[in-house]
Amino acid sequence: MWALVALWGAATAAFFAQVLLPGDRATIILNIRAGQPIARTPEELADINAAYGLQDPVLVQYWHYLSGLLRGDLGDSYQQHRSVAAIIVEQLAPTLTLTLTAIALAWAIMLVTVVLTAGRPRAGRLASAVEVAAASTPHYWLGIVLLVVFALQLGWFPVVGAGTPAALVLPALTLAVPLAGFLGQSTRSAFETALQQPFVLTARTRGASDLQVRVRHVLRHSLLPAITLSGWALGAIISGAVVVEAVFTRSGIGSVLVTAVNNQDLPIVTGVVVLVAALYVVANLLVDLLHSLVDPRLEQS
Amino acid sequence: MLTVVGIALVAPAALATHDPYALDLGASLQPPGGEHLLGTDVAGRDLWSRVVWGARPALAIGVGAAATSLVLAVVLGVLAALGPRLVAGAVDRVIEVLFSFPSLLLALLLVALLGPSAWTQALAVGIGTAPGYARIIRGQVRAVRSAPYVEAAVALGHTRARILRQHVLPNALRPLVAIAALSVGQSIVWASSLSFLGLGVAPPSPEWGALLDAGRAYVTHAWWLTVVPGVVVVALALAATTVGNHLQAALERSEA
Amino acid sequence: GGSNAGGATPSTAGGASGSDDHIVYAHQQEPPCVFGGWIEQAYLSTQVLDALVSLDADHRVVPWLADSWESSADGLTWTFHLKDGVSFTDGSPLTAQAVAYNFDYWVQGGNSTAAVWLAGYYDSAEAVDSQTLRIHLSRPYPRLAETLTQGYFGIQSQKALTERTAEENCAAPIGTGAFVVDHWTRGQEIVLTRNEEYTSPPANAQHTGPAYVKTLEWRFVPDGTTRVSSLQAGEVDAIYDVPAIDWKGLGEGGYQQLKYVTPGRPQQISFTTTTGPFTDERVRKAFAYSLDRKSLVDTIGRGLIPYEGNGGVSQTTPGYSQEVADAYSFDLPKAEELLQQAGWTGTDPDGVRTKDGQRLTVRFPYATGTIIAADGATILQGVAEQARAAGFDVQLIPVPPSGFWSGLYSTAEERDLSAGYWTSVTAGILWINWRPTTADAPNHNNSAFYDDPVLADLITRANSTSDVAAQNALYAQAQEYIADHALSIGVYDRISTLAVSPRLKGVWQENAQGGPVFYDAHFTR
Amino acid sequence: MSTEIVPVPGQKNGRDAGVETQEESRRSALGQAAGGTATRVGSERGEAGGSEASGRVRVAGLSVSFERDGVVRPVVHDVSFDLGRGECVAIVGESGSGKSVTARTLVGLTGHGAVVEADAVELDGVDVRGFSEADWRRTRGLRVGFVLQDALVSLDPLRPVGKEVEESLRLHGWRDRRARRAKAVELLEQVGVPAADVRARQRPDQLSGGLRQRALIASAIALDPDLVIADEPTTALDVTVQEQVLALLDQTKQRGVSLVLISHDLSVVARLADRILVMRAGRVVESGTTHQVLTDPQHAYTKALLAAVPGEHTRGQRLSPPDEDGAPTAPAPRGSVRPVPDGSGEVEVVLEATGLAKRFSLGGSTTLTAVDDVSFTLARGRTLGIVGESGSGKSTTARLVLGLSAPDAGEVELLGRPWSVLSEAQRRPRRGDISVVYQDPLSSFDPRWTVERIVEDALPRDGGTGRRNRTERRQRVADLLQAVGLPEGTARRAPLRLSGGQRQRVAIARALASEPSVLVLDEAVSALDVSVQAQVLDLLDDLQQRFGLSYLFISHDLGVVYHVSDEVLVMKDGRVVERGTAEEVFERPQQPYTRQLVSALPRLSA
Ligand SMILES: Nc1ncnc2c1ncn2[C@@H]1O[C@H](COP(=O)(O)OP(=O)(O)OP(=O)(O)O)[C@@H](O)[C@H]1O
Ligand SMILES: Nc1ncnc2c1ncn2[C@@H]1O[C@H](COP(=O)(O)OP(=O)(O)OP(=O)(O)O)[C@@H](O)[C@H]1O
Ligand SMILES: [Mg+2]
Ligand SMILES: [Mg+2]
Repeated sequence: MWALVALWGAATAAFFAQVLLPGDRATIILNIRAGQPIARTPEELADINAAYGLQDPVLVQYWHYLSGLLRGDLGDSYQQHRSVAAIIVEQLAPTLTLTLTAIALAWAIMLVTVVLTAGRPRAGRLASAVEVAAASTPHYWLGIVLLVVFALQLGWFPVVGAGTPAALVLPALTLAVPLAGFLGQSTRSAFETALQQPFVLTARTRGASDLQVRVRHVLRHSLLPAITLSGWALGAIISGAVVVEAVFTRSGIGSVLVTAVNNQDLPIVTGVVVLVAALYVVANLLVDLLHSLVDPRLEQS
Repeated sequence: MLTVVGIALVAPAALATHDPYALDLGASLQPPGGEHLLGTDVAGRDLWSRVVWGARPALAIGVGAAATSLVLAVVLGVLAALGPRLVAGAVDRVIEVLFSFPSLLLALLLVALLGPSAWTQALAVGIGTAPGYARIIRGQVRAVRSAPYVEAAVALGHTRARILRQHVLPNALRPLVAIAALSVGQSIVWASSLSFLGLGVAPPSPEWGALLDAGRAYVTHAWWLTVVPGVVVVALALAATTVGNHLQAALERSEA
Repeated sequence: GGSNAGGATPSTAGGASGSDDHIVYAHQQEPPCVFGGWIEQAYLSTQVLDALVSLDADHRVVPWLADSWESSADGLTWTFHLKDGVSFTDGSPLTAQAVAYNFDYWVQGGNSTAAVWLAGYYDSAEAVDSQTLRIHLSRPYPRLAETLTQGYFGIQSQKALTERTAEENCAAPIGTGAFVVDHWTRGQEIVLTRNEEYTSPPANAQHTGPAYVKTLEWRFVPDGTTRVSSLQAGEVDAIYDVPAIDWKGLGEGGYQQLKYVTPGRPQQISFTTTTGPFTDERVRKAFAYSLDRKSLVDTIGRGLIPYEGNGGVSQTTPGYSQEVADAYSFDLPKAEELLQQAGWTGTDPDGVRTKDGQRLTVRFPYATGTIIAADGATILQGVAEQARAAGFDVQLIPVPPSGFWSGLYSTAEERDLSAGYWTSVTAGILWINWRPTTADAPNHNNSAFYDDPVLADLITRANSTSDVAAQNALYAQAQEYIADHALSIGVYDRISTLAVSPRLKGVWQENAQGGPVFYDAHFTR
Repeated sequence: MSTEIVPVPGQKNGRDAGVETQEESRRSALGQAAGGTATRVGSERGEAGGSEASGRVRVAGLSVSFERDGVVRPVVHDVSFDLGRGECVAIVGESGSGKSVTARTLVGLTGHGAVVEADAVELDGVDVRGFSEADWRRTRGLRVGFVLQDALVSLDPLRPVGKEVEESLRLHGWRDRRARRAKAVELLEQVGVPAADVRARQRPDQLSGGLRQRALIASAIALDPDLVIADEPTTALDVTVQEQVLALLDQTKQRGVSLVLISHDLSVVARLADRILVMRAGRVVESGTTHQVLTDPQHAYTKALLAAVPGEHTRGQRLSPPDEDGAPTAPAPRGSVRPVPDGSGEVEVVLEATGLAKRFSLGGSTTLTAVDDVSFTLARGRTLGIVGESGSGKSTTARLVLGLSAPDAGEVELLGRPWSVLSEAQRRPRRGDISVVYQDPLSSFDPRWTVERIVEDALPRDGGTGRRNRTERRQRVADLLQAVGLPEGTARRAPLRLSGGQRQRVAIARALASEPSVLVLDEAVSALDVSVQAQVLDLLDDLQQRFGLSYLFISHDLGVVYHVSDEVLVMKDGRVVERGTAEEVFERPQQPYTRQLVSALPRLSA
């Protein structure tokens, strides 16, 4: 239920934010089609206004938009002459692939470092500092550095090689490293708390080794914050993806969004917002599911 | 590190060796060393001096964004946790909607509305990061609200307002100090991402994000233009985070 | 860089894709449609659509879909004789009827840029017979043929235009061209395949028959460094828009370099003449004198970007005046003197000149990411910095694309300076940029807001003069007029550059707008 | 033999290279020892020994200190003891005396930063001082079972208890999952877990404390070790459950397993131990057979410890020696019937509950009746004890009485006037008449506040806020702190830095600040050590005498309730199952449930 409210809220916010933007939308549509930023005469604009109903009162436009949304119709792009749904469906796959790979990579990095270093005085402090640094690294900077070092200088990965798995490595790593820093930070503190728990000692008295205890007992107790964060990360894909897609010249929702905002292609913008809101809903469901899998106690409450 | 930043903020002229804006067309793209400590950009401007002068706008954005974000977060978080049922419910939804709204889109829209500037950046980053903090604060307030010491205060016969003022708010907002420091660092990182997308401060301002963006075109020829501002941004974010952690630890110790 | 210079490694049999039939080309910007009024679209259209005529390297109009053409004595009627036996790729034949339909389609909203070029001249088009097209003009337009060589005038199948959806015509217009749009992966690439039945290359092409390569992968790689790197890594065979900083290195690395200086309006700065400090001609001149434009452009342009002093047209435009280009060379004392004369006598603590307590602040909005690229932005920063020495406080205002397209900062009240270019095959661009605004026809392209009958008269007369030398003389006079009144000063020329792998031969730039042509391209062993 | 360092797992204590070589030789000695489940190392094989052949455990001159940030803090000094097969040695002593540290050292898990020195630490004659981590892993669980303190949190809360029991098996070579599972269920049955196959699939939070403790024991004895170390196996358990656990350990002992039993409560270990070690501040102050120690304690500390156990025999007596902790010297021992300070001889009812009921919704339509038709009266200057097992509704009753939650039925009257029916605003001015002390004082204090602020906050508000008023209030706080026997400097300290007993005193001072008539004490002494508990109970008694307070005293500890109460309510499943004077209830219980409870009451006897 709240999911629907969130969807509606996000869509509405996006719609009105766009409507508030300066400039006449019909003019913009024409200007972009012509590549010249100039004022237009009413005759020039009449066709466009009629085609997209831009002269209707805002509330009427909003109503059209909402009722379209209810029918699952996100409208047509002003510039691409295509349905927004088609554009999104087409661009979602590369972005999702990127994000999911990045989350998986981040988890792998985080798990290894946390399990091996948490609670150890020197290694732990060092790893923690590295995590903070990683978490504070801007995506695009990391991306550029990775691109220059591994693609340009060393030539290990393709520079643009769209679509190939090898081309996914650097972009995913770019998103993964800061995320791993975040995940590591929150997991580490939970991990260290869990390490202090009496049941850890119990396991040790049974003859479990330190590593066994860390992997089999402690880890599970420290996963909840990281899962929550990952849910957020899944939803926050757009912001990260925009940058990474720009640096690595990948297609995807991020670049579609930037172009659409630049072009004031309202149907696309609102469509993407609805999509992201929907992703959040899905991510939240997944997070809840994982939470109760990791901590069955949560299921009852 | 912090002293250098401090000086750069108060008296950049003391640290800078050159005018950060002065062109020196004869000294285009000089590598670090010699007259130019950290090299020059394509127009021959001294990078070190630009980085020094850039600390002010960069930090202004960081602090401005952190302040915006925290004020918003406190208002939303406290309302969502303590407001009358209807209000709390509504604010709760607002937080979730904001949270699910792509923050970058928000920034794009704000920039489109207000034009690119330091203020826009601070506002965009502030609003973008507020929902996350609002959630933390909401959780804190809720946790504190049901803490045994709050019940103890009820049992002592204190009024709601007094309990709120004496116990709930101070304790719930205590982690804010640390969060604030963290958020300054994160905001700078965020803001520099916006600059990268061309939504930043107007050039020729030496704001760090803008420097980074400008250096990108020369990354294979003049690495220093990318590496230096990048390292500076990371270092400052790191410093802010470390300060935040220490503050938090100090707070906890003062309790213990 | 340049490690892969000297050609492909043995494992690479052909192009970047590893095949001899496949070219991978990295372009900078992705347009919303293949056909349209933006130059990015013209570049793409040229691969898919043939135009009536083409421009050769000597700036002569040569046959393409039209074998020959002539204009009537009064200049009001143009007749084009179309090639025989040409078919659109949807099977429908190329007829005069179809071409006439295209003309009407353009002016009725199908292509707003084409419409701008024809506006005021075009009256109607008729098919005399199946292969003879007649265009009726309302006024003489001696340079019509040159104009029609631009990519905006690619001929599409009438059948496709009338029967298919806007979406289909946007993504894959149907022409008679050497390539056909196979598919478009948005955000990534457009894949074009060879038109096996191709019979209508322009007269300035190097061969006849179908193109040499089977497929052309037109990738979109916005970042310059990435484009260069992918070329060096052998991932692509050719790139567009080489960053100035990389130009020299690529040349030394053995890559073929193609550079085309676009005719038309150069990247120039126009003064707002109706309001603000630049209403005073002396202040405009002072600004011009305060700048050392040449060293700025030479340094930042790294020898690739040509300095352009002429604010009217670029050096490759017919009728270009070198004299105008040489005016206003850097002279700071003169600038200061002029400002003094204009009453800007005071100086505030920041070194900004004042007059009656008012600072000499000028607003300079420019469109980031669209009209002004990274190099351009740096040059503008240099301009601002140089003008500061004379006491100008230049406030650069980057305008994001959404604001730019919506016409933000487009009025005289909002700006004192503006920058921009406009590609054109003829100096006729002057008419578009300087035509005065009239009550029934406002000219929003007049970026200096300068309505002057003398200048307008010069340009109109030039436009209607069919003798080329006489026409060019009139155009030169117009440029001088612009310079004399310091209405606009040139900064640098817009260029179109290509870097091509040493193994890929036969790539050339068409001469109307500098777009790459892959019809003759082929790999060598 | 010179003292050496026993390597502590988790940190390599490579102080000298000698340790390494030592380790090598130990490993080879233990190679045989840990060879397989079937072979056990007899003492005769213990090459490194030089010990008595029959000894299961030999500890001699054990000292442990902890090093942190360069500061070395000794916590155990020169502890020595021997333990034979099938024997039980009990280590008793107050909190922090080093019992757990000693026990953990026996399995090489002393802790981070521990420096262990000993003349001998032998298990079955094998010197463990040079054990490598691998040696230890083969020892733990297999040869030594360990039941940790804090039974309630010593099982992984996210895993079914069956899995926890299985883990012991898995770690020691049981590869077959099915066999492991079957064995785990069998073990749970063995320790008396009913419906073991169902329980095995449940997580600790779904089990009662007693079941959790048993599961923990099951995992400790899974591989039939020769030695079981049980650290406080019965704290936080209801008496009945405590009795069952002790019986279980007794069975284990009967099977020939040696037992190290740790407790702070002499009465608990009395049942099982053959010998008792009394520790204080890291040293053994007294040791001997159980009989010796209980009947003829030599050391003053042992005597005090014995005296501090509340129960039947202590009624009307002080529990703690008068000089402890600066507590005010007690009045003379009092008689079993207390004087009513009123003096009129008439009983004044200060608190009356009639037909209280409280239901909780458990989600959906299921409700839980936590309190059901509870009625009682409390007279001025008297103590009403409420006992009952966990979850019987004691705390819920307390909250109803305090007006912190509204009853679904019934009514509470305070000082003869309606109380529970009032609105919170109406109640507020009268809240000073009743106050509360909880089990965990710390969480009931605002963490930012000093003791002074905490107590001052509870003082009744009176008009002016001038400076004079301020100093007066300060003085009042100082008086209160003094009244509860807190040393002078306490006022400015943060509660976190106080000991448990001191904290509880602060809580009591705060409760007294409003000069209440009724004090509700919900498990107010349950978290305290016997000796500290004794002090607090004495203090409460003093205060009652001085101020004529009435106590509603809630505890699951029968001994404590017996000690303090004039009248007693026994609760079960939200209902009062028995009521009467303390003597009636404890000496002549009528209900079977009460009888069962009382029979489990530990008594001091050898
Ligand atoms: N890992 C450790 N690091 C530092 N000090 C410790 C550590 N473990 C125990 N101590 C200290 O050693 C002393 C003895 O602790 P121990 O746990 O043995 O007490 P105990 O007798 O078991 O008390 P209790 O009855 O409260 O369990 C205490 O002062 C304690 O603070
Ligand atoms: N707020 C609540 N919501 C739901 N159930 C509750 C709530 N408070 C108490 N209960 C339930 O009511 C019953 C009685 O709880 P109560 O805390 O009064 O028991 P108790 O006798 O104090 O037990 P203990 O000795 O463990 O403290 C328990 O089953 C408990 O789970
Ligand atoms: Mg202990
Ligand atoms: Mg309770």
